[in-house]
Amino acid sequence: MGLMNRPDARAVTYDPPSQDGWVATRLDFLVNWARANSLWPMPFGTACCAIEFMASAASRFDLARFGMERMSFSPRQADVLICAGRVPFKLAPVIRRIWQQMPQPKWCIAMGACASTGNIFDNYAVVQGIDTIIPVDVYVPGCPPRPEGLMYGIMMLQEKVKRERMKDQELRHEMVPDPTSKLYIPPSAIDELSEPFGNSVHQTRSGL
Amino acid sequence: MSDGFTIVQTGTGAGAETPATPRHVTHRGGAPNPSAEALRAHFPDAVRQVEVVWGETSVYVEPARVLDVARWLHDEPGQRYEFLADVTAVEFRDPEQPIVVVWHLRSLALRRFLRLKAELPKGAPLVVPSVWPVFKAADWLERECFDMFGIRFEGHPDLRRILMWEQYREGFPLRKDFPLRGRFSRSEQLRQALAANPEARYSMEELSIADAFEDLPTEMRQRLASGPRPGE
Amino acid sequence: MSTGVYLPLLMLMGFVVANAILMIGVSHLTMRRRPTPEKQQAYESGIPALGDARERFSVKFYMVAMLFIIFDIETVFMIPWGVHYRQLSCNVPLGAAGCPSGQLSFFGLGEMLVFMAILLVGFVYVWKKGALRWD
Amino acid sequence: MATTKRTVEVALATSGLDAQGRPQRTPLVVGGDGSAVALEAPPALEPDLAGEHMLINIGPQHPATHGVLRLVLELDGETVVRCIPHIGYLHCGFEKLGEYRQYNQILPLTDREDYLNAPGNNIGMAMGAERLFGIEITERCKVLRVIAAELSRIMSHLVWLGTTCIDIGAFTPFLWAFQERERIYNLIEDWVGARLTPTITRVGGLAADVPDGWLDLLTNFVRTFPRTVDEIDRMLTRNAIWVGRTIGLGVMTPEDAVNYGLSGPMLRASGVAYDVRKDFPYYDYETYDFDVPVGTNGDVYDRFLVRVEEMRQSIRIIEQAMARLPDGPINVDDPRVILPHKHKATSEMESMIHHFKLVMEGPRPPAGECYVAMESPKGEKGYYMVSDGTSKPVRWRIRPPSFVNLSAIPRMVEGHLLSDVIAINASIDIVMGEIDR
Repeated sequence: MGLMNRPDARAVTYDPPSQDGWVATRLDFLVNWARANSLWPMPFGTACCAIEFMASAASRFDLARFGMERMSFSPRQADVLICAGRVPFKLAPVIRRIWQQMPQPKWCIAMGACASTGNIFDNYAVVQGIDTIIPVDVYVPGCPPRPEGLMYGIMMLQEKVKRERMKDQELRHEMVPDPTSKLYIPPSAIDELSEPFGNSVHQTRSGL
Repeated sequence: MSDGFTIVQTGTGAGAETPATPRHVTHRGGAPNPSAEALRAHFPDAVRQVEVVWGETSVYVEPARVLDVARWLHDEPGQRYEFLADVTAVEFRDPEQPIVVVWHLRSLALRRFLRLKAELPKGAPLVVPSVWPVFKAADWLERECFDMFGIRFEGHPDLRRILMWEQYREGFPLRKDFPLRGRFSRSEQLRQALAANPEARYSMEELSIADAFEDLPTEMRQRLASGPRPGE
Repeated sequence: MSTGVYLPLLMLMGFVVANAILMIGVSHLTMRRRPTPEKQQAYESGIPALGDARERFSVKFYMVAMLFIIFDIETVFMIPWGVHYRQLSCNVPLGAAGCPSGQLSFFGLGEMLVFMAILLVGFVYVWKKGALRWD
Repeated sequence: MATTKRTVEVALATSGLDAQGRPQRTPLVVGGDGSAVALEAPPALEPDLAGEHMLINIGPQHPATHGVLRLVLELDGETVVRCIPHIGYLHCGFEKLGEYRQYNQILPLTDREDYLNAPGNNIGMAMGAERLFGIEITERCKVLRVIAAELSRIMSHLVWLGTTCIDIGAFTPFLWAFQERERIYNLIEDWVGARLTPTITRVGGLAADVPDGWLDLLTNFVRTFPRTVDEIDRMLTRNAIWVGRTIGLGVMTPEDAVNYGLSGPMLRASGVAYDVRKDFPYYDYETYDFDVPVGTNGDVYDRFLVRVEEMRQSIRIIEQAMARLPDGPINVDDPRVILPHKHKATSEMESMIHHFKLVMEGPRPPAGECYVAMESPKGEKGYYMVSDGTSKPVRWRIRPPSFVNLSAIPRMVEGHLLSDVIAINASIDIVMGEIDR
């Protein structure tokens, strides 16, 4: 649900029983407004996207305008895990552990093509997208995404936060990985997600 | 606080070449590095062949004698190759060709560049003497070469995997028979990565340091005490 | 009248305590606890921590901490002394700010010097005993 | 053979088990002549007063490790007794990917490997490929590459300066440094279109020629940039906190520095004046007039001074390069490597064949190998390529300077305090992408 294709503002649906009362919506609005405008990022910066993340946090593309200049390097005070950069398999348990140690409510932005889908590193060493490890809310394309691209992703996340309702129960569930395989989505889904696509399908070795 | 070291200039040795941008380098048969002749004279049996490709001299050396050659090049006042730039290996595409271990050496005093090569036939176990006693720089370079190619360096103090995690099962990634996307399926790779048990993140040294040995679960303690050294 | 002076002080203390209790209490009541085994473990840069933090430290750290407390309280005593230094330096109990000429005495200063001398003896003793030696 | 503490240590840890089945370990220290000497308990304190050693992780996710480096430290109180670095947390198989790509496709890989010095890496890789093909590039391309390499050096030193200042506690230089970086980003963006991963070069030439008016922007940058360097210099060089935190830390003697394979500012700060641009020059660097800053104490403070001075020298080189920038083509007109011009490809038969072969197969160098080194901001960056005549290299090896520089960290860190570990680690200017490849 990007910013562009908002539902048609003129059409108004009015169905009192199914919607919350005045108090609940105002409380939701207050809580969501406070959360959306003070998301403390946990910059899980691994590679080139981390440098672009630092550039967007510096003075020209100021992240402070979104209330995000307070970088919390410990998961205990973090709201958003911004995975900036590629995640090799050796780092997979680390990012999984940090995500589990973040208190609810928490969101995740996969910044850059490497974090979203493994990018050009379709090989033995790199996780093909961190959504096979942790649930991701916003994917920011680009290699590295321009600071404006990251901010658009942040604005979409703020939009998502403002749309949450406290009463809907299945929002804040802790991810429970399967005890034996430690995967939180079925292996078939991981294989299908990590299927090579685009140029990396025909990475033939034999030099012509 | 020492009042500072004396500055070591480069190119001060006798016969040091004047620095100039190489122009029109011929493909084969340029002027060989004078050290190659000196090596052939000093180690007639160890030096097999000398070739000059794109202006760089490569000396093929007997694998067993690499440490003596390196020590001689390092200590000999006429050579003074004190800078080890790189230790790596090359595996060619056709299976018969042996794996070549390559050492890049520089003499800062004489401004010379030399490449030592040792051919390891594929049938025999891939073992080469480590040059770590002479060049401390070789420590991690050789560990990476072991991690990527499976070449064991004798005399290396702490030969463990350095880039992959120590319990990495899939083999040696840079070998030509290792598929690009790894041998296992993606979910299997992820499962192994996530399930790497805690002690995989700590080497034996650290466990002994932390005297945390009794904190570990009992079954892990037996495995650690009796199990094979990871990376063996 | 005398309690009037302290009323604002008590109100301030009350407000501070209430504020603290409110902040912790309300968030404690409204929060939904979702403990998971990983969340309970210690965070050590993403790696499972080994060994525990309550190791036995060398004694020199505690020595320095204790000595700091002693000499810090010494400076705390200097503050009220500094405020009333002028009264202490006059034989006559003073209403106004000035001290009538001729009545100047160094009782206040002497009193503090004695206090500091006593602590100086303690400091020299500690120094010679080697408690401050670090390596 | 001189055994050091690690050899004996590991052997002891694996074989010697004491009564309760716990590994027996007597801490050993490298003696003066390299022999292992048992470390007896410090005599001053009674044995039962000695504290136990603590093992902490400055792990992959840490604000001060400049990426995903993990240092396991054994601490006695605050002093570091032993440091065991673990790397590989950003290993993405670059060298394996290189064997599956043509030479022009490898260039984008070099952007992402050492992402602070992307233009510099592209130039190094292109230089290696051109040596493998035996091509001489045009004069204009040579001078433009020198300008791009020096701009990239300034960019990399600015990020190092910013992050090191944050590690040691000063935040404002980070913002000044990134403000200057944004101005260089604008220059490179006008030139090639991308900010951080520009892939400026192609085998045999450049991706694009410099747009007109670009040189005025560059002149403006070159005129105003030294002011910021002086500002940062004035703020830090005689700053009591900065000097107090950096002098005397992580000292490396010249012999050790060369033996451990250090290169670049790390080596020059220890007093060895080795600079690839001066000793094994490329692109006519011997005709440029610039000096190589060399320190004499080999500590963190000297590395800071060397890098700040290097930024000023880069400005001098850029000025001379702009003065001598000739006109003319930027690509060599060798059909084996560079695509022929559009209208020639559609009109002449021979150009069409070249066009087709280049697009389908990519350029194919003759069989051979070459090791090409360039002076990257971290040290001697080498590309060793072995080709067997096909369009994809048999082996594409990167000689990573910060990998070898970092391998000396146990030697530099042991004996210092915990907070010095952060300062020393920052002074090595490590980039994990290049270390783990």
